[in-house]
Amino acid sequence: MADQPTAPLYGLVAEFDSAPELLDAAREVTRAGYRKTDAFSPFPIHGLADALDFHDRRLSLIVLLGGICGLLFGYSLEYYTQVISFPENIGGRPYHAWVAFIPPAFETTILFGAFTAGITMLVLNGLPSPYHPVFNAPRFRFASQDKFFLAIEAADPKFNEAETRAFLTGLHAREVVAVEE
Amino acid sequence: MEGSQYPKGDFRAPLPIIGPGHSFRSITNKLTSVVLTKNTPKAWFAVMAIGFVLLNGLMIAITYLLFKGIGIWGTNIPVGWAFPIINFVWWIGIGHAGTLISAILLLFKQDWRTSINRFAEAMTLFAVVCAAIFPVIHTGRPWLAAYWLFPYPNAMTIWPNFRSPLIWDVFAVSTYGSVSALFWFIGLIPDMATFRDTAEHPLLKKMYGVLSLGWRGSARHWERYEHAYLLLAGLSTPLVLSVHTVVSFDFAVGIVPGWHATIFPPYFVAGAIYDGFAMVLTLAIPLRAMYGLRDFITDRHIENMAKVMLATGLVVVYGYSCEAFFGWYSGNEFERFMLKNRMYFGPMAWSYWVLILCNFLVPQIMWSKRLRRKTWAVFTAAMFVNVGMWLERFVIIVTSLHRDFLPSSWEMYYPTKWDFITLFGTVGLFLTLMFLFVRVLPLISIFEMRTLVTDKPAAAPQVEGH
Amino acid sequence: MTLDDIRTKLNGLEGRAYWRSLEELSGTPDFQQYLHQEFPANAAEFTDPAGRRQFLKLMGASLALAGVSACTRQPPEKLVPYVTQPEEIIPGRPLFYATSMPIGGVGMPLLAENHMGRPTKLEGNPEHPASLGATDVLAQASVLNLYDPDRSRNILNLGNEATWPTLTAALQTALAPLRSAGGAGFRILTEPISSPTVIDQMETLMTASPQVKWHQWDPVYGTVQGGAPDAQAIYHLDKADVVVSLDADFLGFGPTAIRNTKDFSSRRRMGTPTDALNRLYVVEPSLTLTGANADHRLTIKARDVYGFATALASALGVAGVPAAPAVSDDAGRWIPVLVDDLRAHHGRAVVVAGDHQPAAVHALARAINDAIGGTGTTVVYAAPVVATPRDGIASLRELVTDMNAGAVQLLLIVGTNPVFTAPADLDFLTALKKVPLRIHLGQQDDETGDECQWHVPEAHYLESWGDVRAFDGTVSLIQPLIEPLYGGHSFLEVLASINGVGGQSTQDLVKGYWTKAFNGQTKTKWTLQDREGRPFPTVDAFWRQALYDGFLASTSLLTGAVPTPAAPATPLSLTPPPAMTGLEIIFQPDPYILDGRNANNGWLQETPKPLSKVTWDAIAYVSPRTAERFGVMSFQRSGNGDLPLVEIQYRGRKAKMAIWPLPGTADDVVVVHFGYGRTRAGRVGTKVGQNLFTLRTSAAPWFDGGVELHETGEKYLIVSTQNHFAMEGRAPVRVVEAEEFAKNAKAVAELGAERPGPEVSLYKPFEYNGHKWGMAIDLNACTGCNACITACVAENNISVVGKDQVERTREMHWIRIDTYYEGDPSKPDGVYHQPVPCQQCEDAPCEVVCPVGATVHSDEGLNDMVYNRCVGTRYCSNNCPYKVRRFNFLLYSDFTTPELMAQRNPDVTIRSRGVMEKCTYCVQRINHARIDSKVQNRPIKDGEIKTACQQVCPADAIVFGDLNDPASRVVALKAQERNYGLLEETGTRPRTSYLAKVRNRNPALS
Amino acid sequence: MSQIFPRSANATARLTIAGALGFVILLGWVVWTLMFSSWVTKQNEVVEQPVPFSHKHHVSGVGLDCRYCHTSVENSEFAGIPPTKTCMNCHSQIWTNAPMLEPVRASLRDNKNLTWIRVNDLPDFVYFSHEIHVHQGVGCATCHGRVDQMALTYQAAPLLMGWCLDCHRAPEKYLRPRDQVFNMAYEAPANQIELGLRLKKEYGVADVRHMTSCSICHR
Repeated sequence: MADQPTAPLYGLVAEFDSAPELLDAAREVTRAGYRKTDAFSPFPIHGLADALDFHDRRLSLIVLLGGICGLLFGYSLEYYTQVISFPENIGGRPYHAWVAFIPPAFETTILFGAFTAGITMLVLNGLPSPYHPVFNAPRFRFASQDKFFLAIEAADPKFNEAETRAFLTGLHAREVVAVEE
Repeated sequence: MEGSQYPKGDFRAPLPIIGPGHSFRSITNKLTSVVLTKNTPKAWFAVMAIGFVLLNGLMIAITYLLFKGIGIWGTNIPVGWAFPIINFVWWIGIGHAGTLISAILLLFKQDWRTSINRFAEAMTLFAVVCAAIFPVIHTGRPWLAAYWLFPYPNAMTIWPNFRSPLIWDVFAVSTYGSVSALFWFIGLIPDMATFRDTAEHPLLKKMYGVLSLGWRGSARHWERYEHAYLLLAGLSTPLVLSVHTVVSFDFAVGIVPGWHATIFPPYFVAGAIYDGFAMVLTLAIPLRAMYGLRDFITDRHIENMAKVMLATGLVVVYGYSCEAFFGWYSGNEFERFMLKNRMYFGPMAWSYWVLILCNFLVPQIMWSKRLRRKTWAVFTAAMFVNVGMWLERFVIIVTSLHRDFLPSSWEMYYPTKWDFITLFGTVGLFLTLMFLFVRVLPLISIFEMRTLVTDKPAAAPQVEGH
Repeated sequence: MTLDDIRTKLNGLEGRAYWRSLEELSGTPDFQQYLHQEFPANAAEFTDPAGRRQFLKLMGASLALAGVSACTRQPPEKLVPYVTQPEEIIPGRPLFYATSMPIGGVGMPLLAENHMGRPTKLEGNPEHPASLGATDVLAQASVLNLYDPDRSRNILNLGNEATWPTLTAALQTALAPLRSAGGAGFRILTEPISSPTVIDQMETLMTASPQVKWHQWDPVYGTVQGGAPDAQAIYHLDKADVVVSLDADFLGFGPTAIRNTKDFSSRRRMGTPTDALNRLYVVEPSLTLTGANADHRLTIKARDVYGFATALASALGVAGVPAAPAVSDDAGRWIPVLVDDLRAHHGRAVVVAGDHQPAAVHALARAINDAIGGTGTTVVYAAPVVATPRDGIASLRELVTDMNAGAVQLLLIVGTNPVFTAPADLDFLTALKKVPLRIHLGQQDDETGDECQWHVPEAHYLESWGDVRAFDGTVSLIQPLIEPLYGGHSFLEVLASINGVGGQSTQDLVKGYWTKAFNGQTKTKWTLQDREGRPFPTVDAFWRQALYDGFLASTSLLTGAVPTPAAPATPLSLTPPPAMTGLEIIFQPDPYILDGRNANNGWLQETPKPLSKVTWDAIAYVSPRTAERFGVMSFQRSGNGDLPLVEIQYRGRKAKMAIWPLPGTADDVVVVHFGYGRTRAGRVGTKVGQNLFTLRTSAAPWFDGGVELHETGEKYLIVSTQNHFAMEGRAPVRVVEAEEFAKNAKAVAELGAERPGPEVSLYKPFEYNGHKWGMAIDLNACTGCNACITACVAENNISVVGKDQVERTREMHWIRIDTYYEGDPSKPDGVYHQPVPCQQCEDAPCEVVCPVGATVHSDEGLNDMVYNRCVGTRYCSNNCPYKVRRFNFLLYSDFTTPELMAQRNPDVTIRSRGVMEKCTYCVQRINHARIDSKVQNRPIKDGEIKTACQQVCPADAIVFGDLNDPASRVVALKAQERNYGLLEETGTRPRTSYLAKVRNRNPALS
Repeated sequence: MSQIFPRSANATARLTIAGALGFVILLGWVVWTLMFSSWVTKQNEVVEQPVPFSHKHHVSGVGLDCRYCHTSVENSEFAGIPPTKTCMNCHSQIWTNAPMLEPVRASLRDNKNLTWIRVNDLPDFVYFSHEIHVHQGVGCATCHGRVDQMALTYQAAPLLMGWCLDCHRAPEKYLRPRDQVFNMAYEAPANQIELGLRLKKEYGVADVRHMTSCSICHR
């Protein structure tokens, strides 16, 4: 495809054949000071995020909070319905039969926790995003099969099409293409 | 069924969890072709047909039920619960293996799980669907039970009774169902992307494109993805244990001799996994033959599952012995009589001994490595376990109820044809859903399989997080 | 067609007219279609019984079908007020009227509960000596006969509708020629009759035309074998310390049973362990309720009872007793013991002879009673209350002979159904066909009605005026509670029109007779005084009192003076019954269906027969040992199933019947029950069970030898509500010996596992500061008569489920009577009855497990069952150790038959499909009493609230009350050493408790 | 590779999700409001009667007491609907040939019941007793509203179980002196709660545990 993009430039996308090559390239790119970068692989690659200097551990905390909310919701629901709203003598058990209240509260904890985990993950990843510039890379469909890609965005302060392209090619990229927005 | 993958005589040889000489490409092609291929195997149609016929049986049975009332079943007054609840517990149990494989084995870093977890999870999902039918239709007034069982603010200002194990069930089962579905879908996302990118037909592309949520395999995404996946696994593990514990409470909380036993929770959970693995095998063995997946679902998998089955089976048998011991040691006349009636002179004692045959004696063949590696042997054992675990619930529910405290109310229980149509109907529903799944979604997690590819320079990265 | 169409069609119609037109309407196709589309689908919805109840409350027929269609919006409901409201009626409040149920010619005194013109429930008349407030199964169920949709509705002439005038005209024209011949050729065949007014009318008729003959036939009550006793014995069992029964089921069967049970059980109820009990010896061929309550029971063939009686009589030194035939060893051991016991209790003992035994045995019994000083104290002999002829067999035989001889021109058959019930050898039907004009008056157009040119619907006793005498002679009045639903006419009406006084209403006739009686102008001279024995000032005062009480107190032989009947001949001159050989057959009426007259009564069909608990069928009892010959090994079954059909060959006649091994039946005896196998009974009773009248002969209507049993290899499904009769070493019924108990008061407590104290519970028990309802059931008093079951059915709108549902053990009775046998089945050591209603546990296992909270505790400790919240998981039933909960597996309640709806108790919700139900301690009665007490600003009196089962119980075995009222009877009972909780070791803390059974055995026999 | 979806797809996707959530919530809200809506409860709905009877005229105008027609309100669960006779007591004298009253006259003439439509209609598994409520100081107007102001009668209260419980849980909010029960114009005093508690004591109105027991209303 044409090297001279017509539309505004999203960035350069380099293709690699193997996970290790991608990993090295990613390290180099980061060392070179590029920040607006991303790597794409058909399966999770150990250390790739580090290589891109990306760290995000917020998920655990959010899920914990979700779980706690679930617990509170479950138990207060039980307490309200059985003790406050309509207390009834059921088989001589006390209104606040806390022993019996444990299982449902436990289940709500899990429920809230799990869904927090799933949804938060998607939100943080900005999914769903059916359209993304990187899809414009001609061979990008292989990113979900057996090829590995590295992208440097035009928005990156250090980005200069010519230099960056040279730099990437230097990293034994199988091919480097410019991708438009 | 099929010849062994091992050099003759050498049973020490370490077994691969993936056939030799596989590349990312080959895995991708192989697994996507299962779905995207033009020619579906004849066997698929055959199974589908059976499933569909049975499913229609279920529909008819339920319609008739709603019209006439549950009197069409064999349930009566001493035996207020029978087939419906047996089926419910059986299906829920079957579901457990899926979660176990995808969650617990994940936490234990058992990488052989990767090629079976996907359809095991699907199995969980569909088993829960089948199970969830029963608590509703077994009630006298399903059209009310369907929503009165949930706490929602209403004009009567009345609420469900949270002291009742059935309400615990409602919470446990609905949580289990939805969390399993979530777990399953999250797992599917990257493979949906693969499908999106490999499918030719534009419509398929779009369809899988929507399902993939625009997944692009970004390193940042993978990072959070694995993190979330791990958390889900961590949450599902206590969940799956709690679900069958709660189910066992349905009985353990009752005062009926034969129900009122403290061993029930662990014993039920073990039973569930036992049955679950049996069902996974029942599905895996034909499936891998049908689609020639022996490279991915290797004899190693079969053997490992056989081992798990054996282990959990022994736990279950331990449960039986505990029941017997408690009954005897309690010195309680009702408990003791329950045992005698169940094992010795009761009119339904036969069911207990068939159960022992299916769940205890037959599976012992799995001790032999030779037989463990004979697919037909494993398959047969699994079938016995499936039946045995159903019978276990029959024994617990029916034989305990039909002779409880007052001899004057001792009666017999006989199922009607509608009981059977409903039971096999759900089997039909299960098969239908399962094979539809196989036809439209990747039955083996492709992206995880890629991590198993060993013939690459770099060591295969692990799925687990850091 | 829609609800409104139906309503408009029925609008404004009342009573008879309404039913008629609904009947016609329901014939029309679109009505059928309407029912089809509306009912099956929506019957499940609860808005439905709704419609029922309002309809009932306001007797607006149109409401019967209201509120059927179920949706979020309630359909409009209509209110149909009176045009002119009767003064006595307060809308929504029931009224009670005293009346009386004639059965076998004898009156059963009743109070009838009337809701806005609909009799819904019958109670015993507490003032009446023959009832003292109790009733029996038959009386309870008789209200359903009133509404029986299959009762005949039209006068039929050769099958065509006719009218009352045409009938009377036809009757008169037929009578005219006969009258000239002094009535020769005119015969009247009735049931036994004791009604003074009717008898008076008959006398008028027969004096006018002396050739008229009056025959009486009743296969159950009016039939004797070997001659009728010349005097009727009236027992004072409350005065008897020792009671000996010679094949007499005086506690279990017949209109006398209620008072007998009252008196007998008054001597079984203990206060302290040392209280004295009476002692009951029973000699009988097969187990009866009386036998089941015996302290000692001797099983001998019916034919040997005479021998036993003679042996006993001569051992007691009665003069002129014929030489006693040899008696069995057991009997041999008994005689001396009995003699000692009877002598030891001179004047406080009584011997009771069975109704089915020949006159000779009655004479012997009477002689013995004279000898042991019973006569005059524990028993009085009086002229029978039923008009002659009392020997139905003889009377019927005479009629048949005359009919065959062509001597009968006009036959009027009243009530009875001889075509079905007459002895087989008389071949009544052939004879009947020879009568030129046959008129049948009956509630059903039955087998006999079918064979008569004229059929006249007979009015139910709740629809007609009349009078009747109770077994003790008390004259009791019958007053109608409702216009004849189906336009029935009473015998009195027919008789009046024959006597040419048809112009008068039956009310006038009855009142007229008693006015004459008051003025002493009647043939029989009556002593008419008020309860204090003072004469009435005026006839009006007398009549008002009589109607209010429902009876004439001064006419009772129990309380009033007894006309001494002819003393028996001394020395005794007896005609010994003919000797019998071979296998013995004993004929019994079905306890509830009787001769088949109740075959269409679902309540009675489903009431378990005593002892065997079989429903919906007639069976043949044999001893377990005899049964083994036919492959029935044990009298226990693991569940309902097929039993072998045997062929009974007797005097060249054959019949097939399923055999049931009943413990305590003599070997080589087969007890068959007749009454089933009706061909024209109605939707419920037609073609149910086997007809045994085909075997019964006039020579030996009750028992005979020379019968043969043959295997047929065929099987027949027999369903019973209990299949396991052994206690399996558990002690649901706790039994102690009087001697032992007197020594050790703790004997009862020691029988069960120890009762867990409050400390076993994690939680501190709830406190009940207001009322605290509880119940105590005295197993020593309970005779197992089943009256409580039927009373509960009537009070609580309990549905009938039918044979196939009972087979699946889905019967709906809220209270059941468990029966357990002890010892060798062929010679049971003890038979125990235990009524089991909901135990109303304080720590109720059922409540905890209900997911929707449809069963919860009230603050008065009731285990409330909220039908409209129930979704039907049946978890509660599984967790109920007493299995007293009942489930509507299908749509059991009848939402389509308005006649049956009219019977329902408006204060109890009608349960629909898919909901659980159970005993509520009659919470509707509790609530009414509570409201009344609040409105009147007074506490609820002890005994003010009676549960239906308690109110009906002739043994006063059930006592309900407030456990927080230290003065209440129930508290006193629960304080007894005999008190124990059923399965209390399970920690359910039941509110219902039981008082253990104490047996007063004679050491000399044990 | 070419894009499968247009740029706008991202926005569309998120909107779809939001929309779905919104729809579910909306649905819930609709059902909820329906549950209490007067469409379901029939509150404030005037029902057509065979005779357009005006309580306003008879009570406020003529000044009849409730009990003149609803005779059994004090001593039966059922308040009672007047028999035709009661109407004709007066209407045989006045308005003797008002066409409006023809059905009434017809009823008496040919002894044919009048058929009214029930206005305050409880589900029939509910056992309500006028007797006890009237006796314990629950005014007619408390449940039936100002019937004396109703030209045509309608159901004033929702008659939902929650509505019943509101009073059964705290009767003091509504109790009035017995002599005021039939006073339609009665105004609750400022110290209603205080008064209510006093009357509750005086009339022996049971505690909340008793009043919320199921078997009080359902049998």
